[in-house]
Amino acid sequence: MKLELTTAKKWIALFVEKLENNMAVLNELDTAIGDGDHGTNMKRGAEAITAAFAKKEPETLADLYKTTAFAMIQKVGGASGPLYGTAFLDMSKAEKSDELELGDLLQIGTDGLKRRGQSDVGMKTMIDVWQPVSEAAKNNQLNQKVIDDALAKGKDLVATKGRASYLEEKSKGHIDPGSQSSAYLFESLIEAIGA
Amino acid sequence: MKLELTTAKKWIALFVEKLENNMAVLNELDTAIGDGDHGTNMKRGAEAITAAFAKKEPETLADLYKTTAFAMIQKVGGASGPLYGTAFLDMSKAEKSDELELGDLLQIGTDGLKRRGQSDVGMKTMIDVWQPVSEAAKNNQLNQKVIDDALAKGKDLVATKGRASYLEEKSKGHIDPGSQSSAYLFESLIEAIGA
Amino acid sequence: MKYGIVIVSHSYDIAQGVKKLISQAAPDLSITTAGGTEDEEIGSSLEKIQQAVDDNHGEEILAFYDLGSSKMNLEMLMEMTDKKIHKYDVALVEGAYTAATLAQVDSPLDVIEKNLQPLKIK
Amino acid sequence: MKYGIVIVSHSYDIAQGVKKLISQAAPDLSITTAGGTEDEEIGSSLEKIQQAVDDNHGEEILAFYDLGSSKMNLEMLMEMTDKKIHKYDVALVEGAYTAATLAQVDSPLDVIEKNLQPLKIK
Ligand SMILES: Nc1ncnc2c1ncn2[C@@H]1O[C@H](COP(=O)(O)OP(=O)(O)O)[C@@H](O)[C@H]1O
Ligand SMILES: Nc1ncnc2c1ncn2[C@@H]1O[C@H](COP(=O)(O)OP(=O)(O)O)[C@@H](O)[C@H]1O
Ligand SMILES: [Mg+2]
Ligand SMILES: [Mg+2]
Ligand SMILES: [Mg+2]
Ligand SMILES: [Mg+2]
Repeated sequence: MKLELTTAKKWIALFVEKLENNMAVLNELDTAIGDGDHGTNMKRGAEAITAAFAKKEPETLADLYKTTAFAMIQKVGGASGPLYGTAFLDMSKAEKSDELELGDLLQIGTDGLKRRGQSDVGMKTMIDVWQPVSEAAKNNQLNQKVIDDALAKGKDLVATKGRASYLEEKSKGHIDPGSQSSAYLFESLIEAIGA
Repeated sequence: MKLELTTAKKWIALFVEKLENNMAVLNELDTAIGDGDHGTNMKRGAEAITAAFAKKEPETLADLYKTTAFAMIQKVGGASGPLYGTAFLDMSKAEKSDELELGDLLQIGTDGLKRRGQSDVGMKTMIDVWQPVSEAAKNNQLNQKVIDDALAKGKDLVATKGRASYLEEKSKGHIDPGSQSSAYLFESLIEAIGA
Repeated sequence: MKYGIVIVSHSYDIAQGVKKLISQAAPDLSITTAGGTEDEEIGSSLEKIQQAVDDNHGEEILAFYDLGSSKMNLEMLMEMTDKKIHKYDVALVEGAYTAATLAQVDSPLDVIEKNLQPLKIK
Repeated sequence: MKYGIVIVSHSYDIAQGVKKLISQAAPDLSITTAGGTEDEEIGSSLEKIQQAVDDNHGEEILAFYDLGSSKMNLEMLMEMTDKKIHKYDVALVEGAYTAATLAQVDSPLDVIEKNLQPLKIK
């Protein structure tokens, strides 16, 4: 399947809403294995997205992703800024050239994360959500269970990238904050598609 | 020979005078191969010595060296603070137990520098002045030429300790600022003994 | 001068402090900083890095950073700018001091890099 | 808590910045600083180090420094105090961050030191 502009707009709007409602949850997760700011960072990003859309309503998918990317890059202030920013920027560039299948689009975003973070699956980062979600989407099987499973699997990992990696073994048993915000992103996507 | 208290007081007083008159020279030497503050640091130390003596005139050699040490430690602010401070503190401690021969006294100071700086001769530091001066004094042959030779020899060394060591080969051909201030110290000693 | 130095830190204070510290040993060098977020909180800002690079007078930039997002934002900028930036995965304070001291006396890049090598920790 | 952290830097700003940075990741840790000379110039002060050690609530101190005289003054203090101080010859910012993160979750000293080992550069 391919995303329509209206569906994609709904996607991002729902993501923004979830970020604004769950700032405390994300901060708490980040307090356990990081510096406690992921919720605050993402909320700042969410507000910047809203502000950017209010200034100029995106007219194409490429526009939508690019505006989202720039808001994150400019306002987040933590690692999640350049990470989400690169994912959405790469998705925007790819949408420029051709209409992408959803699974391919998300894989491009995932590859952007890997490049920016110099990281891969299994390191207890948001990539552990993005990668299985991209694969499920490629097989037209993206659903809530895919996300829940990814979060559960990531919880048991030992972090080897990002701030949680300083904790080594002690990072085990905690949900990675960036994985949780990514879960919100893809839950929003499922809701937008289903609506 | 052994130093009398009056001679030793004259020694330190002359050293203070030279430091106050040569701040710019020492800063310039430190600008070439360091951070440019050795003159300012030593002048601050010199003023602190004067202030400490004004507050309480030292009554023994141990007192004199200890007061000098503390003034340097508290006020210099650069590496030369703990270095001169340790040298004089060790000399003070040694004077407490017995009346030392000048050469042995200076060797104790030199050993203090080595301990504090984790350094030795040949690293282009003040030790390259203190060590030959201590040896000459042990042989009752301390004179201006010993100091001049030490400075000249140190000039051609490549620094391996202190800030000048960052410059590697480029530290060659410059006089080490701490060696120059140590030259003032021992010129003052020769003058005090001769007077 | 040939090389300028850019300091990227999560903290405004660290960036300022490193600049002051290394300026003493390298008074003629162009040293610019990107410390903290837009509002001087702990974090990093691509815009500040961009500004620090733009404001730097060095023909080429030697760049130093502290943690995670400082690095990612710096790399992001490197993909966006035409200026030649050398990024070093070394101890921030100690690496910047070493590079500044050597750049101040016009040491060539290979000498600077040889001296940074033992400070590589990232 | 068992361990407290002391930051010794030539710069008041660096010391403050490192404290702020690592406090975020280790909010329950006692972190005290000795930055710059008595009058906040670039340099170091034995008195400030003494104060930072006295003010620290850790049973034992993990100490980090930047350059030359910070190290010498710290060692001088270690000869004078009864408090148990562990001094690490590691990258200042990165080392302090690593130690703070681990001390915050009550990691034992051998784990902290194992993680500091790769950051040894002095
Ligand atoms: N190198 C990396 N690769 C992939 N993801 C990363 C990397 N570093 C951090 N992350 C993600 O970023 C999240 C942290 O974001 P945030 O708290 O906003 O940034 P910071 O760690 O700078 O405070 C982590 O939970 C993790 O998912
Ligand atoms: N490790 C060391 N061992 C012996 N002497 C040293 C050492 N480090 C520095 N010095 C001496 O200290 C002098 C520099 O003093 P100063 O400029 O006051 O301190 P700083 O280098 O902290 O600015 C050098 O010229 C050198 O003689
Ligand atoms: Mg965080
Ligand atoms: Mg953060
Ligand atoms: Mg100096
Ligand atoms: Mg100095």
